[in-house]
Amino acid sequence: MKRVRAEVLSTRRLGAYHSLTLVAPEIAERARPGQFLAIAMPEGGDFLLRRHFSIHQTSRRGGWAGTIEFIVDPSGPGTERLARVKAHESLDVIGPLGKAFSYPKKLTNCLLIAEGRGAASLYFLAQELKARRKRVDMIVGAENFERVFKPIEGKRLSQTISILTTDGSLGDRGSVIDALPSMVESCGTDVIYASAPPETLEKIAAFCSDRKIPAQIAVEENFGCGLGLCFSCVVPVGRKDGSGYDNVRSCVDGPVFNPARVLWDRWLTDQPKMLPTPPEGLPVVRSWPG
Amino acid sequence: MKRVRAEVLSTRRLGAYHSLTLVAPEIAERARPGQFLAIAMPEGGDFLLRRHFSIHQTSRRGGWAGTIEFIVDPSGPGTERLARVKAHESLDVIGPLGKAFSYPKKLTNCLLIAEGRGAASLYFLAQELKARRKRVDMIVGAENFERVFKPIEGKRLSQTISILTTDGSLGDRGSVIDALPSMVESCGTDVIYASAPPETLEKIAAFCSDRKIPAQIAVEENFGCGLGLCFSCVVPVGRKDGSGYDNVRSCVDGPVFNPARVLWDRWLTDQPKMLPTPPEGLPVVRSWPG
Amino acid sequence: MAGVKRTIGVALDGLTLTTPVAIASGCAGTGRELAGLVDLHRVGAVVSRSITLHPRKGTRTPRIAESPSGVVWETGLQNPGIESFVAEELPRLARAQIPVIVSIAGTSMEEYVRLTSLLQNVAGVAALEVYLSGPDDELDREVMGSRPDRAAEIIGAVGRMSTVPVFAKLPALSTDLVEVATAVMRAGASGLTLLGPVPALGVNASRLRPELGAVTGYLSGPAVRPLVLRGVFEVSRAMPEVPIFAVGGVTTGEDAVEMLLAGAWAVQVGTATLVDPVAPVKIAQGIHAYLREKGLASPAEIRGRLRLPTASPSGEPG
Amino acid sequence: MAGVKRTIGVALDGLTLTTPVAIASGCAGTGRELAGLVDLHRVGAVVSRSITLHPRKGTRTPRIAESPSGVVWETGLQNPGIESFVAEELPRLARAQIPVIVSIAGTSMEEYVRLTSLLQNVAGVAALEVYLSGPDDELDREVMGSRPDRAAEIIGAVGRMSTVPVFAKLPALSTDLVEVATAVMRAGASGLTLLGPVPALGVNASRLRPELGAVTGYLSGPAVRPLVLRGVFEVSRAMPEVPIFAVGGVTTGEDAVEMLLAGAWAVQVGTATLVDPVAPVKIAQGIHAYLREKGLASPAEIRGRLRLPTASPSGEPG
Ligand SMILES: Cc1cc2nc3c(=O)[nH]c(=O)nc-3n(C[C@H](O)[C@H](O)[C@H](O)COP(=O)(O)OP(=O)(O)OC[C@H]3O[C@@H](n4cnc5c(N)ncnc54)[C@H](O)[C@@H]3O)c2cc1C
Ligand SMILES: Cc1cc2nc3c(=O)[nH]c(=O)nc-3n(C[C@H](O)[C@H](O)[C@H](O)COP(=O)(O)OP(=O)(O)OC[C@H]3O[C@@H](n4cnc5c(N)ncnc54)[C@H](O)[C@@H]3O)c2cc1C
Ligand SMILES: Cc1cc2nc3c(=O)[nH]c(=O)nc-3n(C[C@H](O)[C@H](O)[C@H](O)COP(=O)(O)O)c2cc1C
Ligand SMILES: Cc1cc2nc3c(=O)[nH]c(=O)nc-3n(C[C@H](O)[C@H](O)[C@H](O)COP(=O)(O)O)c2cc1C
Ligand code: FES
Ligand code: FES
Repeated sequence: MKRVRAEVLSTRRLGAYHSLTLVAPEIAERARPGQFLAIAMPEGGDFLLRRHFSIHQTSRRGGWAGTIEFIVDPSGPGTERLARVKAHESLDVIGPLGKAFSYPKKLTNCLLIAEGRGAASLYFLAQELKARRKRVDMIVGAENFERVFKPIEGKRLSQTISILTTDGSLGDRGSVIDALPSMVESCGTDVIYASAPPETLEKIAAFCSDRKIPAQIAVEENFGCGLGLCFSCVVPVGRKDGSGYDNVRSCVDGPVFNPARVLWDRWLTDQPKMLPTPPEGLPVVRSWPG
Repeated sequence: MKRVRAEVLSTRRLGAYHSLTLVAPEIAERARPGQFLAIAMPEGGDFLLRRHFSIHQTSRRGGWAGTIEFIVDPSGPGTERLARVKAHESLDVIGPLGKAFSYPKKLTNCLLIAEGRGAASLYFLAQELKARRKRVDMIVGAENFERVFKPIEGKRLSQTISILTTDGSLGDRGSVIDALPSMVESCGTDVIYASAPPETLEKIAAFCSDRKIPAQIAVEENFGCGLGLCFSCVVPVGRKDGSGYDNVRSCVDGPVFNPARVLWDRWLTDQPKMLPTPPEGLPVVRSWPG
Repeated sequence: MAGVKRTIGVALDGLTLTTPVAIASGCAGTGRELAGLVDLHRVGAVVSRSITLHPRKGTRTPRIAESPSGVVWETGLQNPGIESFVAEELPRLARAQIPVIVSIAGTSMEEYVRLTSLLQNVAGVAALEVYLSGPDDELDREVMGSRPDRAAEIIGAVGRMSTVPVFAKLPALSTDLVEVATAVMRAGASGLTLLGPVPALGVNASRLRPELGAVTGYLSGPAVRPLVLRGVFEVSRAMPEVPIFAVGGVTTGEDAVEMLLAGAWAVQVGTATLVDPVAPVKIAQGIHAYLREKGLASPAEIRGRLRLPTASPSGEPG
Repeated sequence: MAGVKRTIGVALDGLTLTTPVAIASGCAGTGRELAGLVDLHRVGAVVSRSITLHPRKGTRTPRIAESPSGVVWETGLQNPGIESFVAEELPRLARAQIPVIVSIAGTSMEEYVRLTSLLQNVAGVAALEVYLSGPDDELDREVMGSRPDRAAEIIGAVGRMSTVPVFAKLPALSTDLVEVATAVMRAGASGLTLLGPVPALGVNASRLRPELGAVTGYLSGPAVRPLVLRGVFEVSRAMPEVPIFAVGGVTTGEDAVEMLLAGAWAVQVGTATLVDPVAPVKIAQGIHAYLREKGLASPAEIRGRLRLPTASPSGEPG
């Protein structure tokens, strides 16, 4: 892991997303799919913490300085600010961070499931899998066509691909889960990789456990540091010996996990349910336990 | 007093200072010398309060939209930020605020004393006095030539002018106080106007009181609002009936005051003395009263 | 939701506001200045600067400085004293026909009693707000109202004499805020203003001196909002029926909604008013827009409605 | 001033640091992470996360969110428990050969006593920091150490048993911080860490929910600096001889100098370390640069040297 002040080589819009390419040879050399970068916010705004981005692409070719590309989904004040960063500015970057996806030794038919910006790391993974002569199939989903990440690249990288959008504006109408059984069937899937919002990951985990398909998923949690210092980013993971679970830091022990070991109920439920609009009569919360 | 979102028409550097000209006809119409503007900081920085600037110049000519010019002395984070504002940006401005200098009815020979950025409002005053057929003389001082505000304009506006710098890089070496007695003598000064740091104003006040010369000064204090809402900006001013003093708000009852009524000892002393470098052994402050 | 009749008015035990956004104490001038800066009819209420029995000149300057997302200030409660206030400032404040809440500050029980008696049946006073963050000269303590017994004693006396609702503005640094809140409500307060200003110090490193002439002061502005939210949340959980003004760091409609969700009935706006005198109006509009977006009819419908996890939120043993 | 022999080391009653900048509790990982991120020999000390008697899994996520110039967080003191800490984490933290201050957190007197006994004569422990901001299960109070008597009782017991210096990290919201500070010093503390984390709540208005899984949490970062400065100033004025670590919002060398001027002997850096693990080194360099500019030889020469007005700073009667 390296810390550098990296020049922004180029930026471009990709539908709803913004791609930033940094000159960072030392990071590019080490980066593997599933790992992420911790980017300090440019000065002058009221941002404190770093923001974290999956590594989408590296280039170490020829005589050129190695570069690294990541994808910004402008979904809050910090990511909106970073989407406005221009070429030739420089950013304070730490990376590569976290555990990467591991490649299957024996199994060959890989199904990659990406929702929204989750495709950024999975396309990188697809390349590496193909370089290892694995078969790659994909399910790529999003709310609408603007949020389907580089569909043409997806097609190029995969043997077969199923694209779905919630509003049907690209591919089939539906979610990645809808295509899962038939894709697994038709592709003869041996192993599944996924990067998606937690609710989708939970469903994929249930499916894989049902069908006994080995899988790896990349999760997101609110990070304080991304460096293993603060224990902000934990995910409940069952111990190997079956004797309970630990809250492990997704920034150093993840973000890639075996979904079979994540305690989904504990991680996702008992959080207040977030309905898009409140029901007619909001429940009055009267007692305050503990 | 008006509140407008004003476009920045132009900006330029003037030695150490930056001049900003705003399109603000409603403010320009009303502005008089000694009054000030309250400028909201552009968004995106960690600035809360408005910054305050003397009005340097207005133009209401012909068919053009009225404009208003002020001078930024980049002396802290907020003024440094404003010095970087570019033409065509817009600023949220309230003005004109505060009491203006008043013009003498009978007396004719006016001496204007400006130190550093203080010249901004006094040049505006000089114009108005000349328009009223008063004689204007000036003493303009600063640390160095870069901080002497528009010396050529000063010469144009005054019958006689004395320019002084602390380092002697322009005009005589010294402070405005050094030139005061001889200028008053040679110009037959009837009335004095001054805008300068408080220590200089105190000396001018003592001089005027000694020589019984009527005077008006413009002061600066840390402003919370500049609008009369918060009582942050008070200056101790003796009551007319001699029965003590009041802490009056310099933003609404000033910034122009009669120096004879300011309680200088109370305003300036009993504040910790600010030495540029600490003495060899700093005094240990042991007891903490109250 | 079409057809919902939407109001942002709010009734706080005898004090009715047309918008749940008031201007906080010490940030409303003398009744002369605001009229030219904002359409006061669109402001829920104005709290006067804190008024003492005798005139006070206040502390030395500088009285205000910036800090990260905040300001550090101390005016020393400069004010003309209750008599001059009632004669001159109050009628001007009351002229706009919006509720005027008079903030009173004493350094002893006697002073609070005399202040209250001088405000009995005075026209133009909609409510009293009792400042309790100043020193207690009688008991020789730094803060008048940070202990439940003393706070209750003062509020009890004021409440018994007052002819209008009484809000207690509780000191920010209390060992047990909820206890103090409970005690003053039992003693007869109509409601609470949470929190009082947060004690603070600004230091200018390059000049080796305090930022303020008074040396120490108080922290206001967005920086303190999470601290205020916690105070409002804890008190409103303990006493959901108590009207609460939340004050500290409210700058936007969204900030105000956060306070309402945490349990506030209305908010007060200080620092943001100094920066933008129209802020209290914009904040009310922001609340209205939020209600419209969520299809809700009034601020009361989000009050205290923060969605909480169903299980215990405390840390679990390993 | 040429020829001044300049040091930024500092001695705090039995704890000697090569720079007056330590990494604050909860922001130093498990002893494995920092070594790759910063040259630890240039950091004054490391405070461990708060260790409890039994392992703790901590609270639900999210555990951190941003607020104006700050962060709101709650981890629920996730830690492996004292035994596992001593066996695994401590040796790793101690490997860098810089002082390791172990933070201990209990919910009863018994827990503090057992924690201290398990740390007696343990190699690699330079000092203890006693976390007092958690709940007191024994007395059924929300905060262990915000009352002088209880805080003194705990610190007294820890101090009597400890084989290394003991620093008390005092809760941020106390009715009388100076009283608590005085009580714990009398009870045998070696020094103080001021302030403990500031209780706070983050609210997400658009989702109508708290920002944190634990609902309430603590506010850290630059936002709290003026509050911490005031605490440090008041306590150091009352007891200038007491070593004080200032913690809260220190991000730059200038921030650290402010704390020293207010009366701190050294600072701890939490949030800024999360953002930039090299911050503690840069801050020490900043202090050094300041001393050089002012021609001073050591941090002790600015400690508490804020220049104050000679007259009483309080408000004057009118
Ligand atoms: C391992 C990992 C990889 C990621 N990869 C990408 C990516 O490739 N592209 C992309 O656009 N985004 C990615 N994210 C999410 C991205 O980090 C957050 O969207 C971003 O931090 C939100 O910041 P904000 O200021 O825009 O939004 P806000 O929601 O306002 O964020 C406020 C605070 O919460 C934290 N936060 C909020 N949401 C998240 C989140 N989902 N993950 C982590 N911290 C969060 C922020 O860091 C910040 O401190 C990734 C997150 C993680 C953990
Ligand atoms: C009536 C009046 C007229 C002024 N005219 C001019 C002018 O024409 N040109 C110019 O460059 N400056 C002028 N100033 C001073 C200018 O307002 C301050 O220099 C500026 O506010 C400092 O902000 P800062 O962020 O750069 O510095 P900082 O010192 O970091 O300011 C921090 C805070 O202190 C306040 N503050 C600090 N110094 C002053 C000060 N001297 N006056 C008021 N507030 C202060 C700021 O408003 C801010 O809230 C005037 C001030 C007043 C009161
Ligand atoms: C300049 C200034 C003066 C104030 N004077 C008073 C006062 O006299 N009485 C009072 O109770 N609060 C006073 N306050 C505190 C405010 O009423 C309010 O509680 C605090 O500023 C927090 O709100 P804010 O973040 O919206 O400013 C003052 C605040 C400021 C900034
Ligand atoms: C994520 C996080 C975890 C923390 N954990 C602890 C802890 O276990 N024990 C403790 O005493 N303080 C803990 N703190 C508080 C810090 O030690 C420090 O007191 C506080 O953050 C203020 O300093 P800062 O502004 O430099 O962060 C934690 C702070 C953060 C941000
Ligand atoms: S984000 Fe800080 S430990 Fe993972
Ligand atoms: S600056 Fe607020 S009253 Fe003058």
